[in-house]
Amino acid sequence: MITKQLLKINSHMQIAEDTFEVVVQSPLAKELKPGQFVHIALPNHMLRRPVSVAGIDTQAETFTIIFKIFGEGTRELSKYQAGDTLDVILPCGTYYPIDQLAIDQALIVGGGIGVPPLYYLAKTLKENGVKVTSVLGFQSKDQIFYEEKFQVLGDTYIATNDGSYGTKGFVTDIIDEINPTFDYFFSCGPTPMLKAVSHQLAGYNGYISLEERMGCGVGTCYACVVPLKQDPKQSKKICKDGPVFSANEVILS
Amino acid sequence: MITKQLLKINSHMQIAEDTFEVVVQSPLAKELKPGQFVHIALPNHMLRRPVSVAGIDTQAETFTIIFKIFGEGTRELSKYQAGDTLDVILPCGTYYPIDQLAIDQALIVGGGIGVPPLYYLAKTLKENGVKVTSVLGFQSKDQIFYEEKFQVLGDTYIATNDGSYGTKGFVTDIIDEINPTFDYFFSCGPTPMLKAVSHQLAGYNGYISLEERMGCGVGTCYACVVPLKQDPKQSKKICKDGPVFSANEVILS
Amino acid sequence: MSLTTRLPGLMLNNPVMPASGCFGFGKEYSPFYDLSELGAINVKAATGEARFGNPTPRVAETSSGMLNAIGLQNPGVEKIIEEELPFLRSYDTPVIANVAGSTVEEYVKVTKALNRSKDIAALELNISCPNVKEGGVQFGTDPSLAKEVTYKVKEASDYPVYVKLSPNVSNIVEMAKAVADAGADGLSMINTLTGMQINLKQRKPIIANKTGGLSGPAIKPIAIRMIYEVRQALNISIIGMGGISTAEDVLEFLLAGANAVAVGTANFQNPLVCPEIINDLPSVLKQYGFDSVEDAIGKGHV
Amino acid sequence: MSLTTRLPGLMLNNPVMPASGCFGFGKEYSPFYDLSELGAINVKAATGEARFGNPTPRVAETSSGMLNAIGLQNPGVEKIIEEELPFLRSYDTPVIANVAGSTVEEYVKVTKALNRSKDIAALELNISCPNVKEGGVQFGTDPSLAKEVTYKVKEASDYPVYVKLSPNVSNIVEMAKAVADAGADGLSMINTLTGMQINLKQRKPIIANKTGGLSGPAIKPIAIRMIYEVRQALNISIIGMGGISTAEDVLEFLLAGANAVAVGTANFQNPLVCPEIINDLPSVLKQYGFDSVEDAIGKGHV
Ligand SMILES: Cc1cc2nc3c(=O)[nH]c(=O)nc-3n(C[C@H](O)[C@H](O)[C@H](O)COP(=O)(O)OP(=O)(O)OC[C@H]3O[C@@H](n4cnc5c(N)ncnc54)[C@H](O)[C@@H]3O)c2cc1C
Ligand SMILES: Cc1cc2nc3c(=O)[nH]c(=O)nc-3n(C[C@H](O)[C@H](O)[C@H](O)COP(=O)(O)OP(=O)(O)OC[C@H]3O[C@@H](n4cnc5c(N)ncnc54)[C@H](O)[C@@H]3O)c2cc1C
Ligand SMILES: Cc1cc2nc3c(=O)[nH]c(=O)nc-3n(C[C@H](O)[C@H](O)[C@H](O)COP(=O)(O)O)c2cc1C
Ligand SMILES: Cc1cc2nc3c(=O)[nH]c(=O)nc-3n(C[C@H](O)[C@H](O)[C@H](O)COP(=O)(O)O)c2cc1C
Ligand code: FES
Ligand code: FES
Repeated sequence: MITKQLLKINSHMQIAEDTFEVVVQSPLAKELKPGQFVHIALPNHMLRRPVSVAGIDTQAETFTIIFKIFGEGTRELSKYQAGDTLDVILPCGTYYPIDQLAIDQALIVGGGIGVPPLYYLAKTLKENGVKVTSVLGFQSKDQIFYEEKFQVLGDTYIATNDGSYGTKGFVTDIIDEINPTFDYFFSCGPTPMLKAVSHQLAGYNGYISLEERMGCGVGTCYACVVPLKQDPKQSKKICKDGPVFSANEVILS
Repeated sequence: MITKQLLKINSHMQIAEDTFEVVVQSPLAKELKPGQFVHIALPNHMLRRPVSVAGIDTQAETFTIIFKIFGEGTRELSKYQAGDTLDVILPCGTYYPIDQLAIDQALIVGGGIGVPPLYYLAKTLKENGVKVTSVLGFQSKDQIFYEEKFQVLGDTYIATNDGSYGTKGFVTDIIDEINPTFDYFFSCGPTPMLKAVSHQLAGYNGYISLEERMGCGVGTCYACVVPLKQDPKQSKKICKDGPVFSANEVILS
Repeated sequence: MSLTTRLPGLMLNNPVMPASGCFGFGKEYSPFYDLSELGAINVKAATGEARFGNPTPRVAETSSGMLNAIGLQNPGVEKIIEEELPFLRSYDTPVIANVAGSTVEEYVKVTKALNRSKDIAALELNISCPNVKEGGVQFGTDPSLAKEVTYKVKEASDYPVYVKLSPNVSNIVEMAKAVADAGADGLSMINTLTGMQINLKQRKPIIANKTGGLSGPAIKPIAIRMIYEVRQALNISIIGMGGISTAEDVLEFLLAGANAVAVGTANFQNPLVCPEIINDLPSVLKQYGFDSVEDAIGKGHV
Repeated sequence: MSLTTRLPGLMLNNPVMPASGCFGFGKEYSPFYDLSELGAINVKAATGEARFGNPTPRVAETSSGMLNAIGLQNPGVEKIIEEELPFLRSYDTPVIANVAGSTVEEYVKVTKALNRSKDIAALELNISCPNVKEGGVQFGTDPSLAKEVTYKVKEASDYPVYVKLSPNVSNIVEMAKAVADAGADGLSMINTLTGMQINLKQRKPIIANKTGGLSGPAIKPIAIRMIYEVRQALNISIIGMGGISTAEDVLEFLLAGANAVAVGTANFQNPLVCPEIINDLPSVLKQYGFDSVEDAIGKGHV
C-alpha cells in the first residue's frame, strides 16, 4: 500500500558525469516492481521529485535509485550522503506487467535517465529466464553507467549522441543495424526517443514508461495526464495509471 | 568599514536555557566596539538577523555573540556547529561612546538578550579603570548566563521575573533597593524595561540600546526608525544612527 | 480542547479540510490515513460536461509555491455524482462540492445536479479559476457577474453555498459584498493568483497554458490580508486558504477571521499534512492561550 | 558580450539597477562596492514635503518574501535634491528618481522640482505604493486616475517618465494601456502586492500599519506574468522587478519582455547582489544561447 516514509540512505555515490546511485533502506523495498517510481521530498521545495526504482535487494531491504543532476532539486539530492534521511512516498505508479506476458526474448531500449528502471526490469526478466537484448543511448561517454551490469544480462549496445563511445547516433540507429528478434520491447527515455522507438517498432508489442511534471504524484491533481490514442478527449494519469503504458495506448507529444 | 564576510564558527555552545554562545573568527573582530551588532544571513530566510557583539578577542581575531531562541531564525542558528560558516555583515551600527565620556562609576542595566552587549561594554569599562555595578534581569534561573563573568567585573545583582533566583521582580526593583552611585548608566533589553529604567533614572546621564525589526540593517530602507524627543516628526535609524542612543534622545513606544 | 467550528449548514469536528483540486475525490489519499479525521473534504471542481483540461505541462515549482493550470479537468458533474462521491459515504466527513462553469447556465446546471446528491453537505461556487479561457475568473473579478451567478446558484441550491473568491482583484471587499448581497452563505478565499514561469532553455512559459495559478506559502500573506479585510467589513463565514502547511498557519487564519480552513498545495509535499495539522492544533491553540477553535476566530483584529 | 540596453532616455551599460526604496540614495551601499558598476540606480521615493512614514514595526518576513510598510518616509523632494542626489554625481551611473504623492498636484510639484535637478536621468512615477492612506495606490488601481496623473507629470517633465504599476489589479494590461496612452515613456513593474502577517502571540498584525507590501521571490511568478501580458499587448519599454536575486532571474525577466530590471529585497539579504548578478550575467546569457542582453529581450514569447 502506498505510504510516506522517512528512509535512511545506505550509500550515495557518483557513477557517471552528474549521475548518482543511491541505495535506500526500506522495509517496503521488496514491494517495488520494475517501472514503479518513488516520490522524494526535498527541503525548501514545494514539489516532490519522481525517481524510478533501479533495483531492489530483498535480503538487505534496500532499493536503488539512479538520478542525474537536471535542475535545483536533483542538484540538492546530489549533496545527500550515506546516513542522511530521505522523505519518500512509495510505491508509486504501475509496473511493467511482465508476469502477465509470455516472453522469450525482450528488447530493452533506454535513453539517459530512462535507463535506470530498465536495469531493474532487465534483471528481473533475466531471472525469469527471458533472453534480454539491451540498446542504450547516452549523450556522451562520460554519462554512460551500468554498461557492465547490462552486459551480464545479455547483449548490450550503446549509442552516444556525440559518438564518444559505441555507435554515434541514436538507439534507433542501433536497432536498425542489429535488427533484433524479440516478443516485447520495453522502452524508457526522453519523449522524442520514445516517439522514434514506438514509430520504428510500431508492428511490435511493447511498453513504454513516460515522464511528466507532477504535482501530487498519487493521482489527485490531474497534473500529469497523457491523452489516449483511442479517444484523445480521454486521458490517463502518468503517476497513477502509469508511468508504464502499452506503447500504442497513449499519444506522445 | 562595513562589509559582508563569510566567517567560520570557532565554537558554538549552549550556555543557558535556549541560549547559545558562538565564537566567530574574523579579521575584523578588533574593529567591533561595545554596542555594535552584526547582521547574520540564514539560508532560506529573506531577512538577516541582528545580533549584538558580546565580546572580542583581539589576539585570536574572534568575536562572540550570544543569542536566545526566539523564532525560526534563531532556532536555525542554534543548530549551527563549530566549523560551519556564517554570512555576516559587520560592523553594524553605533557604539557606546565611552571614550568620549568622563566616567568613574558606571551602572549597567541589562535584561535577557540585552545582556550580551553589556558584557562587552562592562569588560571594556573595567579595562579602562571604571568601577562597574551590574544589574541584570532574566525570566528565570534557567535563563541566566554570564553571572560569574559579570561578578569578576564588579558588583552584580540578578533579578528574575519568577523569583527562581536572586531578587524576584525587575531590574528597577534592585536599583531601588541598592541605590547605586554612578556617573552614567548603560542599558539594553526589552523596550518595557528600557522605558522603566529611563523613567527611574531620568535625572542621570545614560545610554540605551534599542531593538527593532530590520530590513537592510545598513540604513537604506527606513524600517527601523525611532522618533526623536526633540521633534517626534524626526527620526533616527536604529541600524545606523543606533542601536545606541542617549537615554533622553528617543521616544520609546 | 474543542476543535469544533460551526458554519452555515456545516458543523465541523475540526476546522481543517483539504482544498478543492488538491485532493481529487478523496480516494487517492485514503490509503494514507482515515479520511474521517478531516473536518470536511473539498472535492475537485465539477462542470456540466466532462472537461479534458489544458495541455501538459500543467504544473511548475516556484519559490515557496507552485503554479498550476489543470484547466478544470473532470469527468462532468453526473459522473462525479455517480462514480466519485459515493466513495466518500463511508467516511464521517462532510463533503463540499466545487461548482465550476463557463456560463451562468452551466453553473446552474451543475448546482441542480448536485442538489439531487445526498453525498454532499455544501457547495463551493468556484468563480475564481484562472486557468480556463471561458468563464471562471471573469465571474470572480467583476462584482456584477459574481452577484448574478451567486444569486442564480443560490436559487437552485438547497445546500449552503460558499463562494470562492479570486485574489486577482483590486478590491476584495467589493467582491465579497457583491456575493454576500446575492445570498452567499459563506466565502472561500483565496483561490490562486495568476502567475507564470519561463523555461530558460526552451524560451517559453513552462506551463503549456502559459499562465497558471500561484498557490502555496508564497501567497499566504495575501490570503491573510484579504480575509482580514473582508472580516472587518462583513459578518459572513469564511473558509480560509492559501499557503497553509502547519497548525500555526491555521491559527493565523483563524485570527484573521476564518471560521475554517482548507489546505491545498501542502498535500502534495506531505500527504499526511491535514491529519498532522489537526493533531498539532490543540497544543498550538493552548500555547497561544486559546480554549477552542471558536475562541480564536477573528481574535487577530485590533 | 554586450550587456548594454537602451530605453527611452536611458542608455544603460547593463540592465541591472537597485529598486526604489531598497537602496536609499545609494550612500549606505557605497562601502560595499563601486556603484558605477550598476546599470542605473532607482532612489527612494520623494514627496512634496518631508514624510515621517508609518509607525514601526514596518517589516516582516514571509516565506520567500517580506512585507514592508515604510510609508514613503523621506525628507521631501527639495532636501533630496540638495542633500542626497549630489552624492551620486561621482558615479558613472544614471539615477532614476521616484516620484510619489497624495494628489495630482503633489506629483506635479515633485516632478517640477526634480526637473530642475541635473543629477537624474529619468523619473519613475510611483502610483503603486500600497502603504500610505492617501494617494499612491488608488492612482495605481484606477485607469482613469493613472492616466490623469501620468499625463500631468509627463507635461511637467523634461526627463523620460517610467510609470510604476501596482500588481493589485485584475487587469494589468488595461492599466499599462492607460498610462501608455497618457504618454508614459516606459513602465516599471511590479510594485508590491498588499499582504499581512499576524503575530500569534500579540494577536495582531505584525506590521503596525496592519498591511504591508509583499516583495521578494514569492512574487516573481506574478511579476513575470504581468510583464509577459503587457509585452504581448503593448510596445513599450519595461523595467522589470519582483523577486530577482540571480542572473537567471534577470534572464527570465528579459525573456518575459523587460528591457532592464531592478533588484529590491535581495539587496537586504546580500548587499553585493547587484554586482554579483552583473558579473554572472554574461555567462548565463551565453549558457542559454544569447549574444547580448538585447538579444534576449522578449524571446520568451511564443
Ligand atoms: C515517473 C518518473 C520517473 C523518473 N525517473 C527518473 C530517474 O530514475 N532518474 C532521473 O534522473 N530522473 C528521473 N525522472 C526525471 C526527474 O523526475 C527529473 O529530472 C527531476 O524531477 C528534475 O528535478 P530538478 O529539481 O532537478 O529540476 P527542476 O527543473 O529544477 O525542477 C522543477 C520542477 O519540474 C519538475 N521536472 C523537471 N523535469 C522533469 C522531468 N523530466 N520529469 C518530471 N518532472 C520534472 C521537477 O520535478 C520539479 O517539480 C523521472 C521522472 C518521472 C516522471
Ligand atoms: C541591534 C539588535 C541587537 C540584538 N542583539 C541580540 C543579541 O545579542 N542576542 C539575541 O538573542 N537577540 C538579539 N537581538 C534580537 C534578535 O535580532 C531577534 O531575537 C531575532 O531577530 C529573532 O529572529 P527569529 O528568526 O528567531 O524570530 P522570528 O520572529 O521568526 O523573526 C521574524 C523576523 O522578525 C525579526 N525580529 C523578531 N524579533 C526581533 C527583535 N527582538 N529585534 C529585531 N528583529 C526581530 C527577525 O529578525 C525576522 O526578520 C537583537 C536585535 C537588534 C535589533
Ligand atoms: C493543482 C491545483 C488544482 C486546483 N484546483 C482547484 C479547483 O478545481 N477548484 C478550486 O476551487 N480551486 C482549485 N485550486 C485552488 C485551491 O483549492 C486553493 O484555493 C489554492 O491552491 C490556495 O491554497 P494552497 O496555497 O493551500 O494551495 C487548485 C489548486 C491547485 C494547486
Ligand atoms: C522596504 C521597501 C521599500 C520600498 N519602497 C519603495 C518606494 O519608495 N518606491 C517604490 O516605487 N517602490 C518601493 N518598493 C518596491 C520595490 O521598488 C520593488 O518594486 C518591489 O519590492 C519588488 O521587487 P523585489 O521583489 O525585488 O523587492 C519598496 C520595497 C521594499 C521592500
Ligand atoms: S501528479 Fe497529480 S495526478 Fe499525477
Ligand atoms: S533596517 Fe533598513 S534602515 Fe534600518
